[in-house]
Amino acid sequence: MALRGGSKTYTMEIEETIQNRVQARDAAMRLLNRLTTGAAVSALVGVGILGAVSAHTIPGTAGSSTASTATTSSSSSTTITSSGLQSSTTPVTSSASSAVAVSGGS
Amino acid sequence: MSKRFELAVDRIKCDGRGLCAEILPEMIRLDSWGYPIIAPGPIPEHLMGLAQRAVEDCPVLAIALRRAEAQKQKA
Amino acid sequence: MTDTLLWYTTRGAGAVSLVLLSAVVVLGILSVLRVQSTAWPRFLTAGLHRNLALMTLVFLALHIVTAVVDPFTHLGWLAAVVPFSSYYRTFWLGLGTIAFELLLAIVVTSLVRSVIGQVAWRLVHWLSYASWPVAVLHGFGTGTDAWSAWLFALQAVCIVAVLAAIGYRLMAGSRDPLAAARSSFQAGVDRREVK
Amino acid sequence: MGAERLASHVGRLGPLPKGGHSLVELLVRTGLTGRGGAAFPVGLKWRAVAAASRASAVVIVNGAEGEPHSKKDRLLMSSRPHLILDGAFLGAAAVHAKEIVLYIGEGHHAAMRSMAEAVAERTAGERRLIRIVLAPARYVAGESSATVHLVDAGIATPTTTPPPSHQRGVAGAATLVQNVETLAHVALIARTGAATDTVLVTVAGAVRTPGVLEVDSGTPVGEAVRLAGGPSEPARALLLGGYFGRWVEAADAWSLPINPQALRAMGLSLGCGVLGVLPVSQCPVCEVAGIMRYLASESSAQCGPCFFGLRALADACTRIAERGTDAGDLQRLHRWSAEVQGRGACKHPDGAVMFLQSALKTFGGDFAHHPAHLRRSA
Repeated sequence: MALRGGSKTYTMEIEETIQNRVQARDAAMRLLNRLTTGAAVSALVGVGILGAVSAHTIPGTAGSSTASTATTSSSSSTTITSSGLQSSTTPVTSSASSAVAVSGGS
Repeated sequence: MSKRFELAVDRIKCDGRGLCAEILPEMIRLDSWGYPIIAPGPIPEHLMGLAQRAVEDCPVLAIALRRAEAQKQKA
Repeated sequence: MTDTLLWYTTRGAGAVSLVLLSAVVVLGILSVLRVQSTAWPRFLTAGLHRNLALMTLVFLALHIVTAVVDPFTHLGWLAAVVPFSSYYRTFWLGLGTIAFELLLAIVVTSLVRSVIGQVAWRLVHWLSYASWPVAVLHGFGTGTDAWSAWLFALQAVCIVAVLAAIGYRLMAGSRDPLAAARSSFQAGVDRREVK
Repeated sequence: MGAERLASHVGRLGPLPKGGHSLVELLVRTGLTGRGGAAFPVGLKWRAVAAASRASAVVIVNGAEGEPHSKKDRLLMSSRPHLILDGAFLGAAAVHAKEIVLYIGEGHHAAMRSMAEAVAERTAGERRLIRIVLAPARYVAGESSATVHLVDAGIATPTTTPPPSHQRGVAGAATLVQNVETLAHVALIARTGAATDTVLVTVAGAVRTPGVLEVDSGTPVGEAVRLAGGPSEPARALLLGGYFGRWVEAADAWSLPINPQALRAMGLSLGCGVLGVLPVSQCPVCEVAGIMRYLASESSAQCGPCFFGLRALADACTRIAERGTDAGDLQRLHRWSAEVQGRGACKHPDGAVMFLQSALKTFGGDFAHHPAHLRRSA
């Protein structure tokens, strides 16, 4: 008899918690979608921002003309490793650009 | 009728991660120790999507869909 | 003009991919640790882990495609597939290729996990611990000039996050509540050597 | 009471008859059921293995006998080894097996020796088929998927079913796992063409001369207890079928027929043939608590519901035994036993839970009004 009564209240408990758990599931599913969309948007924005930062920190700064001349000059001499060429110019601008980096990052 | 499925748990693989019960509370609850208790019978049509999700999301591949008919023949 | 845009996109997408990949690794570890709360069920961790992993592939694709078509670097498609085959920064770029291919293997096996089985999937998934550091190294090596300061800051954050997660995992031990009892029982009924 | 030699075995019963397909149909007709505990119809099992065999089946002769009170399998192995081997060869022929594995409990030394000697007396062709494997002395080691797992991988733990062993067993081949007593019955049925009319039982507990008896099928339980010297003190209840069996009040128990089919029709089971007599001097609650503790400790810890569920049930039983009845614990016993049922890869949790449920039914009053004490079996 204890069993009858016990199991009955127990099933009622279950019915109630199912409702709560369904709601929790739906909320979490919505959260998952929002977080995923949010991540996608911020990643796209991130590409833009970081691309821009990268443009600013390129030696000789933002001027796209300078950058494109750099490309043409290097493409004419492919055998020379361009990394060596670029790194030699860094010391001049590095301290200034890292300051930009810090402010941009915050 | 022939497309009715039910959920089957591989009890040895199952290590009580509980994702299935979170995803499909309509049919799955956890016992006092965190292991799933599956409601008997075929999965209602409107829950099939979630059931599939529960199967795919199991971190240890311990839960599967199987034809409800096959079970009936056995029993 | 388009050349430089490509170049910037390559770098931006690369950095974003690294952040995403780190997030994926951290989420994967949190999954194993069974982290949860009422508002944050475990399937949310798993779902985010999967969604961000797929997203990482998309941004990596952007990173690679823009790098390959960029006339400045003269990479060619071969370099994107075969590690250490580029003239441009052979070693560091090769690392990127390796990291990408490992990641690809991890994602593809995850998509067909039910076909290849849990054991094979898990073996391949352990490669995450190889793919991520290789990707970080690739970032260090190819990050040019002052940009590297930016990248460095970003990478530092990623590295701290992932190392913290790994440390937490190592400290936590196995989260399978049956593991200890199971292995001690099996030790008692293991007759492999007698056979 | 040594082991019967081949010559006297053949002299007594005649040579091994041809079996094959007609024997399978004969077994189906006689309705012989397995004597290891599960009471699965033998003919149907053989038919299934034969169908899945592709001439590469394996026969496992199950002499693990992990049931704590059962002694009949080891007695049969140490006294009538050739009868068992006959059954095994008939089985191998019927299911087109390429191998016979004698799976013997590693503690059953006399049985082991007897079987090995009997094998040595057989022809070279027969000997080539046979391999002897020792079973760890654990309760689940005799479970059919565990026997297959030991032969296959060297670990006697149950594996996930389906597929059942008779479809995919040793090395993926169809495997016939059959208890030794069952095979002995087969050897007799093959010779006579009729159902056997005896049953082996182990009478244990509060009787004067506990031990193994061969009784005519249908003999009342009370008669078997009398043959075992009668109760050594007034009996309270009978545990029919071992630890996976059912409790029956002594007053109702004595008239029960020792016949697998008849008992099954009454919702009972002869199981592995253990008749355990519980005396009035012993507290049933404490006895049940002790057995539940044992069954919990014999879970192979592969399935959570079995490992944690049986442990929690044993804990609750022990609490009632030690500290007296608690309404909450009693309710938990009912709820958890319903929850655990059917949620293991093998039938271990089911067996334990059915044992407990039968105890709760038979000793309902004792569980409801248990004083605080714990009397282990004296």
